[in-house]
Amino acid sequence: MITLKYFARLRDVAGKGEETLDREELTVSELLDWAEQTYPGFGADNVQVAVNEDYALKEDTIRSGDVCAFIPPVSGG
Amino acid sequence: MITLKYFARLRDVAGKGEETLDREELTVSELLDWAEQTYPGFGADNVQVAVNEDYALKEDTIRSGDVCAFIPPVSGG
Amino acid sequence: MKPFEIVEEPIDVKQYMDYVLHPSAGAVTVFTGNVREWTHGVRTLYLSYEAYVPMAEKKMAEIGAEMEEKWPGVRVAIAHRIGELQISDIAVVIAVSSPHRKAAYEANEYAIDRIKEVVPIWKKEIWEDGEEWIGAQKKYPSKGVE
Amino acid sequence: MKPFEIVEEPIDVKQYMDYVLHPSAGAVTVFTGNVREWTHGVRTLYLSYEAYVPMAEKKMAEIGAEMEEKWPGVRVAIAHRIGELQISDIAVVIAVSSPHRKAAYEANEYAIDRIKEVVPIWKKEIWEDGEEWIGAQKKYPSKGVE
Repeated sequence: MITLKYFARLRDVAGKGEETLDREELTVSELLDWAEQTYPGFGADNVQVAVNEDYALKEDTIRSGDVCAFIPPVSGG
Repeated sequence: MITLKYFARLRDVAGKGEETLDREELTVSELLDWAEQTYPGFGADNVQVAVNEDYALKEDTIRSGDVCAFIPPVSGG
Repeated sequence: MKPFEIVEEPIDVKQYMDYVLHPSAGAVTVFTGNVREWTHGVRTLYLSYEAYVPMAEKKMAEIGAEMEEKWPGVRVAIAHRIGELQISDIAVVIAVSSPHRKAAYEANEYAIDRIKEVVPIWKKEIWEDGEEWIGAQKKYPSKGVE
Repeated sequence: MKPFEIVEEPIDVKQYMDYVLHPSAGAVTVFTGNVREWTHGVRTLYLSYEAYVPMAEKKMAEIGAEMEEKWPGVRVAIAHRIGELQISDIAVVIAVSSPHRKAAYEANEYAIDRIKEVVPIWKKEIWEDGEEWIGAQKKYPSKGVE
């Protein structure tokens, strides 16, 4: 089970702030593909993924128990 | 009558903060020479003169009624 | 008060300045980012900020560590407010102390640049005729703005 | 409170920040110069500042006018304290607001550089074993300092 978090524009697109995904293991790249297919207009090309609160690379592996956040372009400050 | 003001190190050297000089007219350069002769250790080479609250040039003329300040190197901030 | 924090209440600048001050500090610089009413002729009514709070605080602390490495002797505090902010409210405060002033200016500007790059915080602008989440991407054109 | 002033009481930073803030300001930078205890291994007990008050306030206002010309849209306030200051006390505060942050940083740093050049204010350092008026000139070697 992987926890997924959605923020800002992506929260609007997904219609939720958090959900769980019942997978044992997948790559960041595969997670982004899943999100793009699940939520029309997700715009995965411009989304980074944080795994357990650190930015992850596309080829990194996500495992059950991890907390993943979809990070659209930040605009703090 | 010209008013003279002394600050910081120059106040210590002159032993006063203010005095008047009974002259009708003199240049900034002449005023600095006068101070150098009057107060040993004045160090006029490193002193600027402000006339009526603006920095003056060596060749500027000071007239009776003016307020002159001897400005040693500033060290605010 | 924590030196790197996301807050929901109005930001009191003084406590961050006091935090970074110490007897060897000769200079303190503070930056505040404030909600601006007019941007390119468009009037903002208010802003709404959202953060991934634990990661945002972690990233701000990392920026602080980067600063202490680049400018030895600096001490840093950063806070960002989330929720609804009105015109002139402070969204972010960065306080930096240093023995000398040059590092205090440089490190402070470095901090805001890095915050805008890596800290997971998002701003939504609310205008009279619409609203939009702001981000670097331009795939989603502004609503109601020329 | 005047936007360019010499004061004898402790400096309250907030009132200068509030003065420069307005609805088009998206960034505020503040610099404070604080009394530092240790300089090159020598311990300062306290400082004493003196100013040619009317001229100092006039020169600070001129610096503010220079800033507004160089960085259109900035708003500026500067205060310098005189008298005896203890360790960590604020000697000078510079508050600058601007629509955007780059000008706020640049203008602020310009201000402190100019203050140190032209504003008739003098600092006397008091150490355990002596005291000296500080200035750019090096004709008068430090007392009690290596």
